Amino acid sequence: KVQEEFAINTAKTLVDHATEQCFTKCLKAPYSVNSSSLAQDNNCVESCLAKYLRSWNEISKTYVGRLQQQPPN
Amino acid sequence: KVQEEFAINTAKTLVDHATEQCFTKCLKAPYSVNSSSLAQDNNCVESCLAKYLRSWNEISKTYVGRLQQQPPN
Amino acid sequence: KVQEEFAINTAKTLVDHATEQCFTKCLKAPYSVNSSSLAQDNNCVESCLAKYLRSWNEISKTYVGRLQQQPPN
Amino acid sequence: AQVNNIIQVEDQKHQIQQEIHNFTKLCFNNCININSSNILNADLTTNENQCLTDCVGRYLDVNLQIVKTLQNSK
Amino acid sequence: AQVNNIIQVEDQKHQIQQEIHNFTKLCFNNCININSSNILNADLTTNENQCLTDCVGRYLDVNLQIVKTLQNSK
Amino acid sequence: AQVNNIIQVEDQKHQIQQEIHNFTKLCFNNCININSSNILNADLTTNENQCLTDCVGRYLDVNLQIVKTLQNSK
Repeated sequence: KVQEEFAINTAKTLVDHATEQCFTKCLKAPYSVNSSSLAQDNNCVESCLAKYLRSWNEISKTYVGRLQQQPPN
Repeated sequence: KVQEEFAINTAKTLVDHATEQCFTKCLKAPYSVNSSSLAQDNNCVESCLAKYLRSWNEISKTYVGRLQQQPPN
Repeated sequence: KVQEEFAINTAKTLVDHATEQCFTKCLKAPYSVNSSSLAQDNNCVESCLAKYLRSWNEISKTYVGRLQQQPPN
Repeated sequence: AQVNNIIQVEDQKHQIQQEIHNFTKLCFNNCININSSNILNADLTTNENQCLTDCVGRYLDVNLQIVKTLQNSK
Repeated sequence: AQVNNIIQVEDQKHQIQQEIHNFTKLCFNNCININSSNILNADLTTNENQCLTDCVGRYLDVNLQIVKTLQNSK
Repeated sequence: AQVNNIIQVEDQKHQIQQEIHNFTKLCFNNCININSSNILNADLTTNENQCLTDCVGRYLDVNLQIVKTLQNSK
């Protein structure tokens, strides 16, 4: 049960951070909804999310690898 | 008692965020105190706070309205 | 024991904040490791840390002095 | 049991309030123009108001898009 | 009772320390100039020192102004 | 006792995950270029990948340098 909660928390944090980053990087004020660029914004979010997930994986590997070489004090 | 604490927390967070935003938007380094612009800074903070409170109200309405249409999963 | 934990927490937060500030101020993307500027980066971090600690002391004095004049409500 | 109910409702209210605080920080920062020329003007302009509403709406859209993409990719 | 007292005092000290950490982050960021030309210079200049003090002082002023305005508007 | 062990291991795993989240935020922000010209491109370039790895590595180096300096100054 602890592990389940743990996985849910990780997924939730990942969604929150990706939303924050991709909103900031893809959309600009005044955020008008009827914009003709709606499809483009959605594509940008899609691509941003994919890159965010790959970054998360890459960084996990790097960080865990480093922890194995040299444990935290 | 839970509700009281809740209202106090909301007010406290509102004050903290408004202070942070309005300090950053109205004052610039080196923050000299004897500046002739002191009155102007205070007016800016006053106006910033008023706009912050109105923004908070506007966003509450929008967000709560949206939650009613489409509850969070 | 409460006081020990307190001192450890203060030191830990100080290290975390100084790392964050000095990384951001001294290093720039793409963060290449074999850069000839490695020694310069390390000196910058050293100087940044020294200034960060002095700033922390200065601000402690100012803040505590102000709290003694005018206690928080 | 009733006490638990009250706590649960308050907890949900707390989360919603927290979201409102976060949105206000983000959208105020991006939509509201504070400078020396508009000081003493405490009202929001029509554009500022619209920007705040759209900021919240599109943030929630991006959030939903991301949740759906992740659910479909499983 | 004495244990509670110690915990309460430590709690207040914790909050003050937290504020000092927050002020240091904000004011260091806005007042201290770190760049390649001043590396190895570990001292704060007179201007940097004054800026830090004023940064904290005026932040607390803004905070107080906001609290007072809200209390008067009730 | 076993329950305590599981909780402790999960707690350490939680801290590591938290660090990974923090690094991803920082390094994604500084290394990854998102703009209209590269949309629909979901892969990381070689340069982006290298930048992410170096970003984490050098952040940990700076952290270690700071810890060592503080320990020596005691």
